[in-house]
Amino acid sequence: MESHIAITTDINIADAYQMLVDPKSGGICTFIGTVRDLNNSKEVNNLFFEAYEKMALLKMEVLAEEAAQKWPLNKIVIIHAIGKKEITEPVVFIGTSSVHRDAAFQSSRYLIDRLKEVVPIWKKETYQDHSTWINAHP
Amino acid sequence: MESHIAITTDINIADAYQMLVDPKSGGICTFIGTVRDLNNSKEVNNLFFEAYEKMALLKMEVLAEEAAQKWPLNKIVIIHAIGKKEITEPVVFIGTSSVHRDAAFQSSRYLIDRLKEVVPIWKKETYQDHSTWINAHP
Amino acid sequence: MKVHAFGVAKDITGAAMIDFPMEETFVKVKDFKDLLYQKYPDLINLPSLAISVNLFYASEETVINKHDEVALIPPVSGG
Amino acid sequence: MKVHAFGVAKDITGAAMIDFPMEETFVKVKDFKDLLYQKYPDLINLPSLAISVNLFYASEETVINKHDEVALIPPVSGG
Repeated sequence: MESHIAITTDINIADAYQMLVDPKSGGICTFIGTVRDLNNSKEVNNLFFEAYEKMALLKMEVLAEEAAQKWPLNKIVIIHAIGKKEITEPVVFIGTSSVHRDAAFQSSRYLIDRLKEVVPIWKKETYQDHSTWINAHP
Repeated sequence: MESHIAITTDINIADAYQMLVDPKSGGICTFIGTVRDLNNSKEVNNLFFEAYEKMALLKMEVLAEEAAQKWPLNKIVIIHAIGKKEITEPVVFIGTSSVHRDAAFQSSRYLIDRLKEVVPIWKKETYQDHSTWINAHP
Repeated sequence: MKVHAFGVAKDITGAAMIDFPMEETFVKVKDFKDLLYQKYPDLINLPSLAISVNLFYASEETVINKHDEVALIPPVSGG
Repeated sequence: MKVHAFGVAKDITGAAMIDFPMEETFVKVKDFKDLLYQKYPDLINLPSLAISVNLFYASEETVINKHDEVALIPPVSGG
């Protein structure tokens, strides 16, 4: 299993996809989190992400290893963006490739769920007139 | 809900992704089927796909409508390749965008499962010394 | 009647479009398949053979007329 | 002891890196948090505040020394 883990200011989807391509894989599942214009009925202007980079990268490595133990995966990509992100921009890219699609779907779902729970990254939402850090997990 | 349904000789992943981007969506799930080097322990040289195009496009439209009735989706992309496809090339691209990731994951999984069951497209596998049409569903 | 054939069914019939002789104006799918199997016995060996009529999967009882768009659909394997 | 602070915890402490006065060489996480809450009472209002020690989430009983890399981890919200 090969994994590519990164924290970056801009996520390039085509590049991230290329890192999942694998001659032994028949299925690639990706999940991309994007900035949406509305959260809890409030109009969002933009998001700002901050990470405890060293620890976040370590946690993401550990999650990739956990996923590789649970499913037969060939490639794993986990990339999170930091900094200011506008509506529709990607903030997180999760991808897995495997021989069959079951493993690819299940592991991608697992990775995004776990990332949201444990990886030390914080989101600040900016609305028309103010901004606030989001407390999501726990 | 907007859908983009196509049968094409080459799938461009970045273009397909762009068609899923949506200001109301926080999650985009994609599944890409790729040619792998081994099937049932046989070394595959390449695949060849043939479609009953008019009917395949109609079925894909119907599947997109079914998914949009089951889940709150903003964008749906279903693209299938035809012609000769080499190892690692994408043969099918499924993608959905939604406010939340649950709907995106579940609908992408539904669409690829149903596509494999009902859409009139046929795959011929070419090995070292011969080739054969694959009878998958039913 | 013009009949489209795909995948392995095309290999058996020898052409992507066959001109299938029909004496009646209307015929049920099950009777059409009987005639088809007489002319192309190898089709019987397929795990399944669906017939589409005007782009929809037909049942055995669906009635075809010679102006319909008919196709032979062996087991699909897309994706 | 140098302590990293992130997100809303950084807003409360006023800096990404605070120099936290420690008399003892070793301190348990729970005692460290008590001292922290005395100095920055607004931290008590957070839904949770985890402490990481050398890049791992620590328990209340984990012992910190002044050379460890310690960070204040308010509820995460990545993804």
